[in-house]
Amino acid sequence: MAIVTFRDALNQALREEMQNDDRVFLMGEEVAEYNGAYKVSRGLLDEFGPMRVVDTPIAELGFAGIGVGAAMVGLRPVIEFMTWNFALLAIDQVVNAAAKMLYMSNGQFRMPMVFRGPNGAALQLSAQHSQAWESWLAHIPGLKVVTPATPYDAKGLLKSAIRDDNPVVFLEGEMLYNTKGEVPEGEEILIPLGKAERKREGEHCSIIAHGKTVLIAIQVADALAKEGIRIDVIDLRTVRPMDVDAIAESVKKTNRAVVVEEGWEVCGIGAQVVDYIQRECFDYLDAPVLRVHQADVPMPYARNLERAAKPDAQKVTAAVRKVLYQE
Amino acid sequence: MAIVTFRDALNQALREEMQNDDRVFLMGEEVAEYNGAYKVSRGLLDEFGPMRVVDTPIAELGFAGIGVGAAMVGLRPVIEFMTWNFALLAIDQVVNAAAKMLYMSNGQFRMPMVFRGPNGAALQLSAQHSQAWESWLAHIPGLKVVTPATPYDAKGLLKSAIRDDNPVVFLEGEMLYNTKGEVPEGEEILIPLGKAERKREGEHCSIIAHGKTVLIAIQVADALAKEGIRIDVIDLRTVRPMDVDAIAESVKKTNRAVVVEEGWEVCGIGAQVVDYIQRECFDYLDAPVLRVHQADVPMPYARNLERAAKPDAQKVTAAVRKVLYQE
Amino acid sequence: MNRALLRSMLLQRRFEERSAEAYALGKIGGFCHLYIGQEAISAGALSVLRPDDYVVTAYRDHGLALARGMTARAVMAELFGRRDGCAGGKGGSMHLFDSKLNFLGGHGIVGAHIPLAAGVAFAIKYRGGDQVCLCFFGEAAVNIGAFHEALNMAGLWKLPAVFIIENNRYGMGTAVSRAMANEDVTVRAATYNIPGESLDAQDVFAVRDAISRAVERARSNKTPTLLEMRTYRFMGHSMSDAVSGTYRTKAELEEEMRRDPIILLKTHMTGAGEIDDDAYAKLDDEIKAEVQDSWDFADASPEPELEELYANVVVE
Amino acid sequence: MNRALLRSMLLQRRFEERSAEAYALGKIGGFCHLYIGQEAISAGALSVLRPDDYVVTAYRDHGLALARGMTARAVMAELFGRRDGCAGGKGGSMHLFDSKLNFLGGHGIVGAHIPLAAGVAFAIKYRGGDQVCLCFFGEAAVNIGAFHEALNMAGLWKLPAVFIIENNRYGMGTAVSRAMANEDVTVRAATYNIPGESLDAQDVFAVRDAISRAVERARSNKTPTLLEMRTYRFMGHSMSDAVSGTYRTKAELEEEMRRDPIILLKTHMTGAGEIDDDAYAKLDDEIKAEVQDSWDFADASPEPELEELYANVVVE
Ligand SMILES: Cc1ncc(C[n+]2csc(CCOP(=O)(O)OP(=O)(O)O)c2C)c(N)n1
Ligand SMILES: Cc1ncc(C[n+]2csc(CCOP(=O)(O)OP(=O)(O)O)c2C)c(N)n1
Ligand SMILES: [Mg+2]
Ligand SMILES: [Mg+2]
Repeated sequence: MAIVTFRDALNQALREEMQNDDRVFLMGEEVAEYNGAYKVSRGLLDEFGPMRVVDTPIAELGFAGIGVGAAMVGLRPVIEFMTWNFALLAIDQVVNAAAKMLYMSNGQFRMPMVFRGPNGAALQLSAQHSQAWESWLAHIPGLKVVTPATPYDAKGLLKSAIRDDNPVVFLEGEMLYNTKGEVPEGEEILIPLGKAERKREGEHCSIIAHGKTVLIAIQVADALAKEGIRIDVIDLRTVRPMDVDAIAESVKKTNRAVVVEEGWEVCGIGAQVVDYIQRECFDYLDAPVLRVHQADVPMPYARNLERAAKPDAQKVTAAVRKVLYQE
Repeated sequence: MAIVTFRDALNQALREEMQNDDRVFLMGEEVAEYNGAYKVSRGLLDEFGPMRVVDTPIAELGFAGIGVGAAMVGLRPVIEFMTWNFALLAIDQVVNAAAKMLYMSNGQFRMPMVFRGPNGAALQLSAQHSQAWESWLAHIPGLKVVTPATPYDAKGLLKSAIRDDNPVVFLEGEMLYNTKGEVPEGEEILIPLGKAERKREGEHCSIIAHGKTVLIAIQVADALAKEGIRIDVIDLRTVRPMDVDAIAESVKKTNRAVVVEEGWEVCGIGAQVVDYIQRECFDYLDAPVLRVHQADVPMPYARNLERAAKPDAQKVTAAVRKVLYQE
Repeated sequence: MNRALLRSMLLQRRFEERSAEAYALGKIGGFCHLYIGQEAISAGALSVLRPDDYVVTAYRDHGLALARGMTARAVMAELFGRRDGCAGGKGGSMHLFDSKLNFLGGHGIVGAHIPLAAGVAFAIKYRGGDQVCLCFFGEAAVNIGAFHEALNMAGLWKLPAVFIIENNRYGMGTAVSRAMANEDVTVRAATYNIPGESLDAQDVFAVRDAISRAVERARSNKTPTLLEMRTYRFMGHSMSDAVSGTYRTKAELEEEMRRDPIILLKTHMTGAGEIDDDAYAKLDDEIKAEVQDSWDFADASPEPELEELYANVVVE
Repeated sequence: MNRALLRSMLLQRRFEERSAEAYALGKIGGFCHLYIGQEAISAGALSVLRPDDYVVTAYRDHGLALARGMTARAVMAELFGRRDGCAGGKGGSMHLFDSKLNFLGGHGIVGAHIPLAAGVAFAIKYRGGDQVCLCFFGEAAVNIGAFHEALNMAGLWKLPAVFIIENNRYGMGTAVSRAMANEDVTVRAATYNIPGESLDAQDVFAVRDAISRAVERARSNKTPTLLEMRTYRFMGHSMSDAVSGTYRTKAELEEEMRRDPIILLKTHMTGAGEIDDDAYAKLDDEIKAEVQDSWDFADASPEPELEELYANVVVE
């Protein structure tokens, strides 16, 4: 099996879907001649030309809206935000136009489009460039919100997102682009949106994670396995709609859960997962569900402060021990 | 005691603070010559003149940023969004500039400013004009987020917000403007931000609410009291920082809770309240905490659909009965 | 042709008058922005279009929807929030849609639909078509970022769109001069390197002419255009706004109402012998009956089923 | 005076060269945008200001911070993420701040600080002061909505701000002509009804002159100005971007580097007998020592205390 990076898996997904369907186009800052700020679109301009791989001015609100307009009349835009930090400027188009058009028009205008780009903190990019927006986006009816953790999932989910007739928000962990994993060649990979996947099996505690933090969860599970603590790692993959059944099934088995996310605490994804768990598994829980998330502060620049602000294996391990009443 | 409307209570707060401190000014669309789209600023132009009560073009991003700039050099802007729906266009300034400036500058630049305006659904304003943004805003470190329910609280909290040295988001339920309540005259009302208030006392179940939904909670509590069901109504008043102690104290007494909000379910304020409760009161809970919120759909226009979409006394009562295992 | 223009304008006028009445009776709720006074723009502009062209506008959309060919029934039922409305009662006054007529809304956030129009025009060019997209918005929308970003890309990429400023001199209660550093639309067109023109839009022929030129440029050269249509709204901004008194004087209103676009057209047609008072009265009666019919139809149309609440949130 | 300009420009140059080195060594992290090639703008413009004037810029802020009088030590320590940095290590390269020098950042979202400058100018006018606010941004920021909204309000309300486009011909890898429908800045100034001027900003005297005129207009008439400073960046967009090869040719780069603003000034001064090679070398050595000192200082400065993580989120 081929080992490819997360970046190249996304590139494959884009290429294949653009080959399959000439209504699909990619638009955003530096996606064409520069091959993408993070090189996700490498080679696409050469293959598909400037009408289908379109460099824009710095105008997030404008080009997101151009995507919405093009989708209204049947194209299938993939709008790249250079990072989701800048997408705040375009969020009105995502929320008030894309997410609501189908409903307001009573089904007349579909929004077969994807908004994608890197999300979450990288390294030392400071407060304005280190934000994870999944809880905001998951809040909005009309959207689907996808957060892949592995190259395989990235490819299979992006292809499904492009084929979906709804506006899909696709969040790519900026730190994941260089990670590698198996992605079979010559095989159509399509992963349904809205389905979680168990990434490790265990019965002592569930860790529920998505995106980049799945890698932390796996790391913790593998380390604790050596102590005989077996963790069920549930990778949500899609945070809207969320696979409540998969969460409930896991927690009913393990009776304990830790929820991990990159974003801030208040009204985060973890809060919603906790809400589902206490409603679905109230009589099964042996301990309060704990959460691990970014410190409740804007991201600082200094290396040591940034490290202290981010969720990591140590913090997740501590939370697991706590729900196991081990500390 | 004087009975005044929520609108006039806000107007009093603005007037008093503008009289107290000439660094305070009000800026927004139609705030001056038109006396405010919702007449909150009635009479202020006449009293304070066009430099302190400033009509803007339709340019939410721009005038929010003007507020930030003015705050950086020591003025105390009150920025009115005609409604918070339009504030999505300015959210980058709220989140990336106002909320982070103090932190990024390591304390050098304070943001003594208020972003205020009507929030949440009114009547039949459809999908783009009927949104409640408190969970988004509560997510952001660096902000304070205030959601008054009564004229008294509106006045006391807005005065405190204007005096606060942090960027305060002040959310006024659009349906509350005409509601009336007691507001003593000739007395300085200052309510600390971050403190909840018990609006009804009871020991059978807690209802935790904020903003407009506090009125529903009170209505339900008063109706159920006739059946001998006594409800503890906790009005959060400020959703960031949230008064976790008040919530925990109430739930430890009642052992049951319902959380009500105007906004959508996923990652809503209620999810965060649930998270706090299950962490703080795990051994006290006799039933899962239930939530009442807007239906998970964009707001429809038709009267019957809109009614069905909104939280109301009937839905809250049903949730209370459910946590009491009465249905 | 002129009769068709007159009919369209009169239908819009009578429809809006009855909308105001229905609003007062509580049959229409929420925000309701009437088009009275601006009918020469919708009638003139859309008379130039082909069925496969596109139209997108803001919340002040009743007149344009009718001019594009939506039935009074479908629009009135939508305003009443009923099942037979053009959006099943889900959109309401500000969000009229008809995919069959390429009528793309009805949008409530000022300026936000301007990029949408650029996107539609992008799609036309992408597919190699020769349609155009007409985009209508108020003069106050010119001050918002979305206008600037969309116009720049339209100019840069040569997109077949016509951007139409309906300058009725006020954005809610704010006169143009209190909101815009420079009111000259030709400078603004130059900013984006596209043709621009300003015209008296109470004259339906002037509207037709300007739109014809712009549409032709878009079809054949993929050149966008920015047009300023100088008009006036005869009613308040929305139903809750007084017609005059606060931000504009009664005298100004009366002065402007003397240039009622319908009267201007009627006068012209009378002069040309195309219509007389009897024929006009007959047409008006016909139209009034049509509007009454739409009212009856809307009133009889049931509310949406409650299950509709959860329908069309996403495509399953 | 000319010596002070030369000193400022040379300090910025040497500082940035060492920043690049420190970045390669991993002492600086994250994004780091160097100012090399554009130093005549910062030096010329800020030489005109009074201490009570204000300066605000984007992420490419090292040169302006130094030109405004921040010490190399405070800036370098910030880049190193250390306790003695101008923002205690919390801001980093893109977010330099100094309240005592009225240096208002260092902002990372393209265009977002342009309204801030209008707000500062609003505050000046509010208080009846005669200060000005200088706002610097790249030419690519002109295409974003924030620019449009802020300039309109600045023009409308006559705010004492000078908006300075540092046109280095590329926004990341995008040449101006691929992003802007009309590159002519004078048209853009006219759009907002304010004076506008375009100039060769590799010539520090031209910068000084234009800024002097603009500042004078702002101080005495509260008139904003839009200036285009034609310049070139000699390095990549940020440390991860190649200096040339993808979006611009080596030949173009070399051509532009022949108009190095420091060499131009030195040549002028040499011609005027204000400096000779020895004096220049001596100045350069002095500056190199100063930058070395800032490096040593930054290197020795401790990391922030861990409790700092939770400090200054809100004012208690
Ligand atoms: C972004 C945004 N800000 C504010 C509003 C509230 N609002 C609705 S219409 C309007 C005035 C618009 O004036 P103009 O663009 O001239 O159009 P007109 O109503 O005159 O047709 C305002 C301020 C809004 N809908 N969207
Ligand atoms: C709103 C926004 N979009 C995109 C980016 C990413 N970005 C950072 S700098 C830059 C190019 C800006 O070019 P220009 O304004 O010309 O300034 P220069 O870097 O040339 O000094 C881009 C696209 C950003 N920071 N903010
Ligand atoms: Mg108008
Ligand atoms: Mg540039």
